[in-house]
Amino acid sequence: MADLNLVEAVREGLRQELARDRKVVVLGEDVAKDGGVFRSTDGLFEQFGPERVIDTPLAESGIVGMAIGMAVAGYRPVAEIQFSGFVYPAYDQLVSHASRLRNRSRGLYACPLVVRMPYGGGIRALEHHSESMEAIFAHVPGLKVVIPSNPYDAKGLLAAAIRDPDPVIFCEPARIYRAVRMEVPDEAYEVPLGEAKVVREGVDISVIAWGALVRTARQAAEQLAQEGVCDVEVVDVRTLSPLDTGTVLASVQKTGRALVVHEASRTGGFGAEIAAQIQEQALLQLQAPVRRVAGSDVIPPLAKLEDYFQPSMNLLVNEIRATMEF
Amino acid sequence: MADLNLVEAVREGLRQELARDRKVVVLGEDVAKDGGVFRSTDGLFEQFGPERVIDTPLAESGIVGMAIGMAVAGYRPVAEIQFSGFVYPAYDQLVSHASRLRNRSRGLYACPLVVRMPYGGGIRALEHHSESMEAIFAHVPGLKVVIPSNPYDAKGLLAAAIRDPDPVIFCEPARIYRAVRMEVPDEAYEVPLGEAKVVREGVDISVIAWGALVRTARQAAEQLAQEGVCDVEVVDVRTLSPLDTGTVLASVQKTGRALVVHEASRTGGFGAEIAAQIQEQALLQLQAPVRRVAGSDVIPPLAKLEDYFQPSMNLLVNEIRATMEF
Amino acid sequence: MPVTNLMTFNVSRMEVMDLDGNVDAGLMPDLSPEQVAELYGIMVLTRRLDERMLKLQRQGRLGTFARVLGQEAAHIGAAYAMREGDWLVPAFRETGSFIVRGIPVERVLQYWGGDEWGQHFPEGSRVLPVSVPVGTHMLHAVGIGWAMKQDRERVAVLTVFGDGATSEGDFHEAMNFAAVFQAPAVFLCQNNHWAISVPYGRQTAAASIAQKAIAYGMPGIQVDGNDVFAVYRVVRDALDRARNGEGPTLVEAHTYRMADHTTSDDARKYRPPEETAYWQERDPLERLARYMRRKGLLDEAREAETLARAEAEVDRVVAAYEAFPAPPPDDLFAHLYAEMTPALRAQRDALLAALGEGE
Amino acid sequence: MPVTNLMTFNVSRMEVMDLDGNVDAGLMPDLSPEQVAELYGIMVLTRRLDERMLKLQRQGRLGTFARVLGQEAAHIGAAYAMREGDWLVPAFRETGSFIVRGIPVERVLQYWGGDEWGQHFPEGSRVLPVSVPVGTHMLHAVGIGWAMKQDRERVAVLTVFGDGATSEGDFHEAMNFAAVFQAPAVFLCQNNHWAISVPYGRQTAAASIAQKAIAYGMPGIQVDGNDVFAVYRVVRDALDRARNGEGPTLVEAHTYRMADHTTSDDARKYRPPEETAYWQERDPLERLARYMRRKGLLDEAREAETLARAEAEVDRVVAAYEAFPAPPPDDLFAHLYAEMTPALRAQRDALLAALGEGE
Ligand SMILES: Cc1ncc(C[n+]2csc(CCOP(=O)(O)OP(=O)(O)O)c2C)c(N)n1
Ligand SMILES: Cc1ncc(C[n+]2csc(CCOP(=O)(O)OP(=O)(O)O)c2C)c(N)n1
Ligand SMILES: [Mg+2]
Ligand SMILES: [Mg+2]
Repeated sequence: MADLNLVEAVREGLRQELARDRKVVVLGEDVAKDGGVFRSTDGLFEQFGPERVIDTPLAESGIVGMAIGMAVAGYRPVAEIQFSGFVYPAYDQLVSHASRLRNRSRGLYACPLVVRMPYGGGIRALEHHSESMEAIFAHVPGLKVVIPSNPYDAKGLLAAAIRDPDPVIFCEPARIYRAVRMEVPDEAYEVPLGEAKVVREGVDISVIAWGALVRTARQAAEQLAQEGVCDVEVVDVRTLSPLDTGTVLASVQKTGRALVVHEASRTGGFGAEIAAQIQEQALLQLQAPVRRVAGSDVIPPLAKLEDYFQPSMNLLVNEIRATMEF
Repeated sequence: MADLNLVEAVREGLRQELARDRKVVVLGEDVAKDGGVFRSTDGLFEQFGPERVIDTPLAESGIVGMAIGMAVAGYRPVAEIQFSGFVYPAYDQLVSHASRLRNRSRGLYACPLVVRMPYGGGIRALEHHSESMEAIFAHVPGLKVVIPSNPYDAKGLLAAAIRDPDPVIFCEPARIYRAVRMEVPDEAYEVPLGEAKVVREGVDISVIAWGALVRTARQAAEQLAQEGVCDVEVVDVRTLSPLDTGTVLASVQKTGRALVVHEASRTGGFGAEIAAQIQEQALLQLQAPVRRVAGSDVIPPLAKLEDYFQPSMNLLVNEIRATMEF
Repeated sequence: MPVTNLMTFNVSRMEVMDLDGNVDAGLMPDLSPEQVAELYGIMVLTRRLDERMLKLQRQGRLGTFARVLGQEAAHIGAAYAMREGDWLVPAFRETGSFIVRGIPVERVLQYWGGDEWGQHFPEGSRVLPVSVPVGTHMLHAVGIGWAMKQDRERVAVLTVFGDGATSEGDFHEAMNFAAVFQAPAVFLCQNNHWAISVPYGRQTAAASIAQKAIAYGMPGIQVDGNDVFAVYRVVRDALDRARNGEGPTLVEAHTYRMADHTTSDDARKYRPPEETAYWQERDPLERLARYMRRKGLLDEAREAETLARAEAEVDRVVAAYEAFPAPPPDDLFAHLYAEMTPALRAQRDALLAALGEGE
Repeated sequence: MPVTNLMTFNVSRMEVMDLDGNVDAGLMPDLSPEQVAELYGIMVLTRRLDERMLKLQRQGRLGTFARVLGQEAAHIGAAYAMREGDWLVPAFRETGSFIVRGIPVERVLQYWGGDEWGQHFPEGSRVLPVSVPVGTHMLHAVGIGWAMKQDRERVAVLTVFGDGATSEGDFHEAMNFAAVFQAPAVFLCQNNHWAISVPYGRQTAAASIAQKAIAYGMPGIQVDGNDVFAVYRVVRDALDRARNGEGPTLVEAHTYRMADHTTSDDARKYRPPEETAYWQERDPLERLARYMRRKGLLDEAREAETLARAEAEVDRVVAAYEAFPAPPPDDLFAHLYAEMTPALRAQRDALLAALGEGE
């Protein structure tokens, strides 16, 4: 066991997969000597050399498009996009090719590719460095979308993503890259894709979250417990696509109330999908509407306004109260 | 009044806007001499010349990026993307710039741009020619998203979109380009953005639809009326962003039941947003879950399987029955 | 100090065979009479197939497709230069290349007939499916090339695309990545002078596609794309260099789209007939036939025989195509992921149930 | 017939001033002593500002920003060549260009301090905001250029970007569109030899950025980017040509990023110190000072005075920056659309209510 933060867990995950399978390669902007702008690939270039840890020219479509070719030819590329706000140029390659090669060739070719990216706000960054656009990937048939909320899951989900035979978008919440440390097993392990997890049991209301906001949800739950308001169950979605509807529904059927939380802007965010599914399948058990606590429908702001943008613990507490009082 | 189909209505809308304002220009692949692959710009090149109706090189990011510059400099570019499946290369320009220039410059610059594209399936086309990805635009703060369902609205919404001071994604359902003719006023007029419309009044259930499926919804409503099953209200959303929540909610509050219909794949489709909003704001009036009738979570298939992909009138009828019987 | 010349670049063009079928002996590639006859046979078959497919399309028995009329030398000559183990990463106007690479021709029809199974090529064929989004697939060739190099396989990748494709950003990124990583890839542009209705001169202000290689520090060469020997020669040399670790090459095959863009298009709307007439004289098949006649490799009997063999093959192919069963509805769901997700399973079951009810 | 040379291209480089400040009289642009002094003043101010901003950043009084140390001649000389009515379409490493174009310097700090109001430039300044997504903004310059031409305004557009930016597909599309539409645009690449940790040689296999113009049928030229006269001269000529309807130009300014990539970066991790030493000798500011001393335009007193003026201005700017009020929370919602949507109004009201409660 080692005490790791999320960025170190990602790095360990990458290191072990690189060591395990020579077909695994890491590529992207500044991933080699520089070790990535968040240091998530630090030391890998020195250990595995320039054929396995590859600095590319500055072109995101190029990175993903080349990785698709590598994947078709039997490799397991792990492409890094430096910030999720720069993935859009690669969106076409992901939607038009990575997600489709298997279907297009009726199984002859596959695209076992991982696209990692720091994601979300909270780091007082420049414009375009704080984006939460998971919804635009979760809507694409043929892609998988994974967002870990802690170091243990990050390492295990990353291993599972790399070993998965299909393309996976792997969003790493930059806000909690270094925020928490956790005991993480030294050996390689998988946290299976497609499984949500109840990270705090409760009986009164289900808060459904992913990424950095799982931590916020747990904090809100603790506060409300201490105040004796209610006993919150927190579900960490972990994989948005394919979504583990079963775990989410089981929780809501138990508690009768649900709140979905995300940092992405509200309209058309993935919270809508979860809310829609809950009411579709558990309407009669619902004692209150499924509310969403989400980023506003605005451009993620620069530092001075950042705190007004993201769902805060206080807001979450208030919204849980409101749902309880409905 | 003239009897026009949708593609002719679009063309008339473009013609009148080009004539009204010299700052309006049309650009895209094959829009000039060829008049567009669906003939929606036919004759405009001959009438307005090569400075107003502009064939571009084959590059969608280039088309939109250049149009952004034109818009910043005071023009009203109407860019055509040949099929919505080819808009992804331009997604970055739309998300990172078109939607943001006003916010980024705190109102100094604006981006009055329209991006038109044939959209959706039903035309037995090649791969990538049948996409319904409105959700990836409706989730982007700073963009507007419009999808007409008939010739009258198409012309009026297009005029409103061109005159709008902000960027508008304008999706034209290719399936009904020539399917229906309708009396359309000769003169220019606007159908305001951001207003949904009840296109069939009913008391038992609200079917919420847009684009080609509005027609399917009306047909289903007529059939169910004839069979004496129920009296369906059909709401044509028309503008997905900004969404006219008021009209949708008023309808559902009246009927107590709702069904959202779209061709885009179900998971993360814009139907989720509408379903989520309905239950958030009208839970107590709901007599049944808000079901979604949507495309499957698959790649839009080639011709041989196309009919299995799209929500059919029969499926809609069955789902309305199921909701009524809940 | 002042203004110095940093660098000088030359762009050259190769032609081997003139309009009358005379060849330059020094440049003529080393092809046996059997190989020349085989090339000719494939070109004839491709053209016959193209014509028959048009008929089928007009009769509603085939979907929209992209004709290859006039471009046979370019994409067949190039594919013919490939070796075993090489990869082909096509666009959508390379029917003849598919034939050369051993793809069952009925599959090609199956695909254009609207059935994804038409792209389930034989295992090991190393041919990627048709790529409809213009300009996007060349990046895949770079990644595959990288992988082959990493695997120490002495093979190369041929990727084919049009003049319009060179305007897309992905073309640029592919060329740049290929050069930076010295990928064993050959970029073959079938410059057929049109991208639907947009003529070459509106696509780029560059006098040639070949010169675009200079931007990447990559060799670029133009070749008479209606001269099958020149195309074969240039592409073969480029593939050899790629295999030998000497990096990528851009080849511009100067050719012409004799037909409409696709069967949905009508080129009369935008294209001057004189142009087509000019290129008619440069017909690649006729030119090869002239060479063969000169060399005694073709006489009336052999010509008729080749044609008859092609017709018979086309008949067989069409019959095989029309005998393919329609794909089952649950095919929609089966190939998204290696393992079907719960949501897809539910959606499939709902569809099958609805279809069952409908019966 | 055989292999013919289609075309020959030359790529040249311009230098006007050597390391000691001697200039080539034939190439030296026509700048008055006052103009030279002004240029020098702006370069000194820019450098002082850069240093002070670094300090502020280290003290937590400013956010992450991109330093311009060593690149003053390139982006100041270029902006200085612009005329009234010309547009500037910058990337994010052009602080000096902003100063030249009259953007209030405190705005620049306000922006890097995390306030969008820093990009609300004075009406009519014709300067676009900083563009963070690398390589994307040059297309906007093409569109603006097209619009200026259409409006029959005799102005030009200068767009600035880095060597890394040339790898993005949008660079390619912008260059191609500019050449096809003969947009009055000048593409200035500040080739500072690094894109964060990626050196020029890994960014492209091309020996120069200038030669990339050949791909588009556009003139391209390399210039010593640490020679302010050469940059001024080349960009001025290119802008003149653009204004005169002679189309776009690619200018590669060969320069060097003397500092870390941004204040979040540590270049020691990846960069050999020798390289920095080499470029230190080529410092653009020192070089200009040498010229001025030679010409009697600069002595110790004037140097001290220039420095003092710059310091005073920086003090003023920092004070003005720190006096800016924080933007109000509802600013988040106010600038998405010309008219706020109902959803945004509701979200704003909810936020303001929650903040009110919090008080
Ligand atoms: C990204 C993209 N944009 C637009 C289209 C529509 N389209 C199909 S083929 C074509 C022209 C292609 O021209 P070129 O690359 O020269 O190939 P050719 O058709 O001449 O073989 C266009 C615009 C597409 N398939 N993909
Ligand atoms: C599309 C995109 N990808 C990645 C980044 C992250 N990033 C910021 S600057 C930079 C390097 C830019 O290099 P260059 O264009 O040479 O400009 P320089 O920083 O040297 O001035 C990178 C990778 C970005 N801002 N945008
Ligand atoms: Mg072409
Ligand atoms: Mg640089």
